[in-house]
Amino acid sequence: MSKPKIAVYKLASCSGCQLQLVNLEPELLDLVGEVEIAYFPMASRKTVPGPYDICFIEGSITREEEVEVVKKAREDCRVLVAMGACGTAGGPQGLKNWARVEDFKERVYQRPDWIRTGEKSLSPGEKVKIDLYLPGCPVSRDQLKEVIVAALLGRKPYLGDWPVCVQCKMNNNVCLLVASKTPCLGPVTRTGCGALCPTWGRGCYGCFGPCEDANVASMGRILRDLGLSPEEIVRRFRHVTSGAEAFREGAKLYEGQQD
Amino acid sequence: MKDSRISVGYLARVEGEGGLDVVVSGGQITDLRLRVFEPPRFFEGFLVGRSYQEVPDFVSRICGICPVSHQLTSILALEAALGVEVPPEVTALRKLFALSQYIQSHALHAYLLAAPDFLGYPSVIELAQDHPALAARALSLKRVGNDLTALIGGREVHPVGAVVGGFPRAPTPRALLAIKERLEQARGEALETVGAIAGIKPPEFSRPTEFVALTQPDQYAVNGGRAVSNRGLEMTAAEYKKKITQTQVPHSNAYHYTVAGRESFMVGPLARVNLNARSLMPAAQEALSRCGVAFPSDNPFTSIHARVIELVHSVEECISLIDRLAPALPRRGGPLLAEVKVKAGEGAAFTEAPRGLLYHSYTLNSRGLVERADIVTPTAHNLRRMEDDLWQFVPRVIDRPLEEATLACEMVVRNYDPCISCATHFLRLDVRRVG
Amino acid sequence: MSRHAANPLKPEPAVIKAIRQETYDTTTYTMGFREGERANRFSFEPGQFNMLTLWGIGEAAISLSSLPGGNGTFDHTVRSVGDVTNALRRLKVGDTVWARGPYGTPWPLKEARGRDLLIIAGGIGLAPLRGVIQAVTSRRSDFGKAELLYGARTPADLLYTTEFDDWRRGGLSLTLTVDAVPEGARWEHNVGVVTTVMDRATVRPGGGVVMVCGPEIMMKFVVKELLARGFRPGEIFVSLERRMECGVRVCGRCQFDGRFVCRDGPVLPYSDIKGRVGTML
Amino acid sequence: MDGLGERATALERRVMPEEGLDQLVRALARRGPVYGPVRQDGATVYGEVEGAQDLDLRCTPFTYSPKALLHRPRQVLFRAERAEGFVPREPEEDGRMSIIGVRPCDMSAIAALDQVFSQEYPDPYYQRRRQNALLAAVNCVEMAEHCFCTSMGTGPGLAAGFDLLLTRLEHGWLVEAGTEEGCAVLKEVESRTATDRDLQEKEELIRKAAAGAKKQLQTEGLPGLMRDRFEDPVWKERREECLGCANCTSVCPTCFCYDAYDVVNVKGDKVERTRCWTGCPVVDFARVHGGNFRSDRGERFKQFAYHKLCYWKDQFDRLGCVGCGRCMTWCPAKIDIAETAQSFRRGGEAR
Ligand SMILES: Cc1cc2nc3c(=O)[nH]c(=O)nc-3n(C[C@H](O)[C@H](O)[C@H](O)COP(=O)(O)OP(=O)(O)OC[C@H]3O[C@@H](n4cnc5c(N)ncnc54)[C@H](O)[C@@H]3O)c2cc1C
Ligand code: SF4
Ligand code: SF4
Ligand code: SF4
Repeated sequence: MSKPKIAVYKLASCSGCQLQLVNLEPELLDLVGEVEIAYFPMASRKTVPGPYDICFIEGSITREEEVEVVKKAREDCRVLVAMGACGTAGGPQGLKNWARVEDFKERVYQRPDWIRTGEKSLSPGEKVKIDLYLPGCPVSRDQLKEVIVAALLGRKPYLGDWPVCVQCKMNNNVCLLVASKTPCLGPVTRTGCGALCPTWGRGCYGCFGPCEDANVASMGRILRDLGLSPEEIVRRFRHVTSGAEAFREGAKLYEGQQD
Repeated sequence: MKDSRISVGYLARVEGEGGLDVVVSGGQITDLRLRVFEPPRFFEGFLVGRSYQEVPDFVSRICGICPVSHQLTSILALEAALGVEVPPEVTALRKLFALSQYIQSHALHAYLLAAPDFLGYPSVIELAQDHPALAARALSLKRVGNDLTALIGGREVHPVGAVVGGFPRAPTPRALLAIKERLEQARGEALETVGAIAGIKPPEFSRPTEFVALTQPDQYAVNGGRAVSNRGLEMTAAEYKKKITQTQVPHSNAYHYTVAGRESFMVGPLARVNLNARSLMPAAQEALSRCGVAFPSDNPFTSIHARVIELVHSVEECISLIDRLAPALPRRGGPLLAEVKVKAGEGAAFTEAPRGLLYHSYTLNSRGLVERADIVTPTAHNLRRMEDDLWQFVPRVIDRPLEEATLACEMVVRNYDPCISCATHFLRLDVRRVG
Repeated sequence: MSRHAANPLKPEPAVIKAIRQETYDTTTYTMGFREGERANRFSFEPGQFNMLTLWGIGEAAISLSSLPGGNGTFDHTVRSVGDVTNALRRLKVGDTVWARGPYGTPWPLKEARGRDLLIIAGGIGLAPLRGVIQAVTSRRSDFGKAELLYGARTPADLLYTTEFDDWRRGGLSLTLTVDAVPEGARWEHNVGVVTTVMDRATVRPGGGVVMVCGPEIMMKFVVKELLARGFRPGEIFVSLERRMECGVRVCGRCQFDGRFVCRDGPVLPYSDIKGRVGTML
Repeated sequence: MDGLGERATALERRVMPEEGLDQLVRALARRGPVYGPVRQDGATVYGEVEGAQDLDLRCTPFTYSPKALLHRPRQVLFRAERAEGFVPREPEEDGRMSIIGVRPCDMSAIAALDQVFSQEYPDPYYQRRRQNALLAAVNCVEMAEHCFCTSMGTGPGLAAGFDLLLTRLEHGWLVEAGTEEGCAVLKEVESRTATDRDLQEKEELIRKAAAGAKKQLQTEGLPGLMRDRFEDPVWKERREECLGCANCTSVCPTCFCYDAYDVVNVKGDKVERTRCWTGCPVVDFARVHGGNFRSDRGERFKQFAYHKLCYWKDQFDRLGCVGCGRCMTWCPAKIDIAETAQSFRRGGEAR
């Protein structure tokens, strides 16, 4: 039996998620023994034609051409995995969805007319069917490995969609939200990061996106009780996963509200 | 190859999306473009209106390969704007943080991106089959760098441990000393890397270049300092816009930069080693004399030599930083933070990212919200130089078979270890006030 | 604290001796433990279950779907719905599965002795009852009436169809029904959910035991009908399904009200469920 | 384990000076690692301690329970390798350890966990940690805002079950040893025999602490009352507030539920069967093929409240709540199950 083929595509992104694949160092050589890296421009000049067994797609769609990349990826691949905050919720560049792109271009470029970019930053799932979303900014190495291992074994990956708080307590962290009134999105954010921010002494900023059934209304009230202004609450929900539905909802609850 | 076209649709083994087009007609290059089609992500745009506290987390996302550099540069610029003074432990820990990323990034480039070119493989995967020990060394070096980044910042990509003012949770002395043992092992691996590179003869391609790098009197400059060049440029971050000129070209989503009134310039490891060799750690200076190349060097193909010299330096300096830091840190970790008072202000900062000079500058309003953000990355600084190199280099390979010529051109680009995602985030020009 | 038995979470190797495809998504495996005294004699009662492990895939609770066989063999009938159940399908005769058990409460076969027996099953819910049917048909004289009402989604979803004739010969009366008959399929029996054939049962309240197993929503309506027909809660037994990680009352996942389904169940008299919260019943 | 006013079942009672605590910790440290409450980020969590200077033995609402030391948040159950035919191997046993600073309510919680993990099929992982642990408890001489141990009969004084029991007197520490091992440790510490006055002082301190209880939950007939109020509108309010974050179950010293999964290496030839904490507030908790028995957040939260204050009685013939107040202290939404249950007594509604 030939080895399963893996492809890695990139759209608008920072490449951090792809790098996490390379960061699997301890098992990287084992990995290339088990799978064929068929298309991965960041790591290899070699291109093996599809179809591919697993395809990771990093980044969000910001231009027409990228829609084509996404469609091709869908055609070429058996299992299509959208990675990262970009691939699951539009990424940091998704923040432009709440502003006028022309403003941004003018702010950033002398000749905005030479810049080619679309109005919105969309996650690939808005254009094609995605088989698995792997959130995180960047995706966690352990989860990335689990996705590959699970695909090789023919089972679902064990990712855990529960809130960051669950992991935070397993880490024996003191809850910063309660003990020091530090704004923290842990209760509504999906874990996978290992409860990183609270473990490193700061509030979670939601880079893995919302957990299942996130109660953003209650979270918003808690932040308000801590003294955050509506504008600050909107900013918290509109971070690198601003495109995720629950966080969109959370932001909407406070958008345009006065102090 | 009288009339032909070298076209690399998608440059492999570089970070981000770029391509290359060279049109040769009658034996002459008639057109040459290094296209950057990595879509722009408008970081400077959406940073406006965000709190200074959020900036390091956002700018990190400009680049997954050098997130630490972006975070630290923004922190230094914001601290300049807010007038924050940090204790020496914070400064030392920041340098350790930055160097950890040098180890990771340089090992990645030397072994995974560049070595396959020199040894004739499409990627490290094929290379690993013939040279397993070499691959194992590469990965072990990279992992030490990554683990040190993660120890300080939580994870290797987009770490969370550094904020304006310092570190909310410094690593424990015990954890630092544990990783120091691994760095001591890495020292040997870094030296072996120099040995391996010394055996590689770079293509002959020397050309006069203006090299720009940070310098500090007492150490190998990484975070902060003055930028200087071998042609007499000297500037602080605050003077950057007076001394560096920026132009936009239609074929690229990235700006081009020149020294005001002069030509393109080069930043990165080669510039640093050329200008600051005397500040390298002794072991790195030793290695320098054995690496098969004489520095200062005008040959861009010797960038890889400079990079592995810096690998040795970084490992060495990390060890010595840990020796200094460990006794000064609290036993159970805990915060290492200077007080931050929010006020309006403007600040700029330079750091040396693994790929070279990185510039951030911000204006904050009285609520600590960003009014203006400027970010210029090393790859952006180098882009014009890369094109210039290609104009010079292509005629030498123009008579070789297309395949070979294309690979040679790609190698010219990979010398710079370009980070294209980084390069597509640029200066804003008109200052518009918000908030 | 001093009882220090062998690790109850540790599975033991069992070898697959035979595989029979029941339907497009359901398979019966006959297995036997590979080592130890249980290799030749594995005792359990119908209604109980094992936890089956495939290393690297996970563990799942699966009912024993037979009476103890000769040479210590036992059957599992498995519908592929997830990780372990799908991976099982990839195995061949001679392959090893890791198992621990038997766990849980059995069907009240002893109590049913000498009494009428009404079995109502839906879909894969027939699997845990097959052992009961084997017991009844092989010791027919021990019981009064024996009736099975069995419903599935379509004719293609019916389990154990090749055994139906044996069961009939063994004195079991069978009433079959399906929710729907796809075009072109042959079907001579009832169409409709299982409650639509409940009138055909002749077992009456007071004289017998009713055993019900199927999706919880199906059991809800069946129990409702039974109660309406005058069956007492103590005569009705159901088998519940819950998420289980341990099977031995520690992982907490199978709780409803004050019960652990893995140990207090899976087979429970309805009288023990009635009025409790946390089930549909 | 009702300690109030009762005489502790001690083999030996001694009083050590203030500095004795440090000697005690060091004596314990000679037997293995010592864990105790240490300050961290404005609260106390169980961490490894080297001497008395690391310890914070005050009773504050911000103290985590020692549950994690016995029922590990993450525990490898088996390692299995293809090369060995996947015969599962249990991880190496941990050695002797001491836990110091265990509160009376937590001692009651440990007794509850002992019950959970030593039923028909005793759980060897918990049992090993438990048997390896020397428990040095400490009586409470003050009660924090959310404590209601007096209602649950679990504190503020402890009567039995300890190896060592400390009480902070005005001058020094009263140390009682409940086991031979406790006595042996006590021998390594400078101390004098306790007098009747010392014991009276202890009783008095505990009585005073109990009198200071700010919170109450009447437990008589509580399970029945809870059942009657299963559909009470107050649960709808809780549904809106609850985040489903499982902080309550994580900090609760008696919550024991877990999830199990296999961690596999890239080559697929090494497997670690692992279990980790989970709790009923998590969406995934009751998911099965074809649905979820508690897909509604409100039902999930109720499972927590009802398990503690109602179902546990059926399961283990006691309540699952020891009155430590942690779930309400650490709930970001400040949901207070005790106050909710107590409000049923008043017929009214409250948090
Ligand atoms: C006492 C008892 C006896 C049983 N007897 C039998 C039997 O005889 N035969 C039989 O076939 N089954 C039986 N079952 C059912 C069987 O145990 C379950 O179906 C079990 O989950 C199958 O394990 P699995 O690993 O194959 O599926 P899993 O991978 O656990 O998946 C089970 C189902 O849950 C869904 N699921 C899991 N996680 C998620 C998620 N995060 N999001 C969405 N959906 C999810 C899956 O899609 C699937 O539908 C019994 C159950 C019990 C409790
Ligand atoms: S999700 Fe984050 S880490 Fe991943 S590519 Fe996007 S910005 Fe980078
Ligand atoms: S009750 Fe509180 S702590 Fe528990 S899950 Fe709900 S919000 Fe979280
Ligand atoms: S239910 Fe709350 S108060 Fe009761 S023992 Fe658990 S955490 Fe403590």
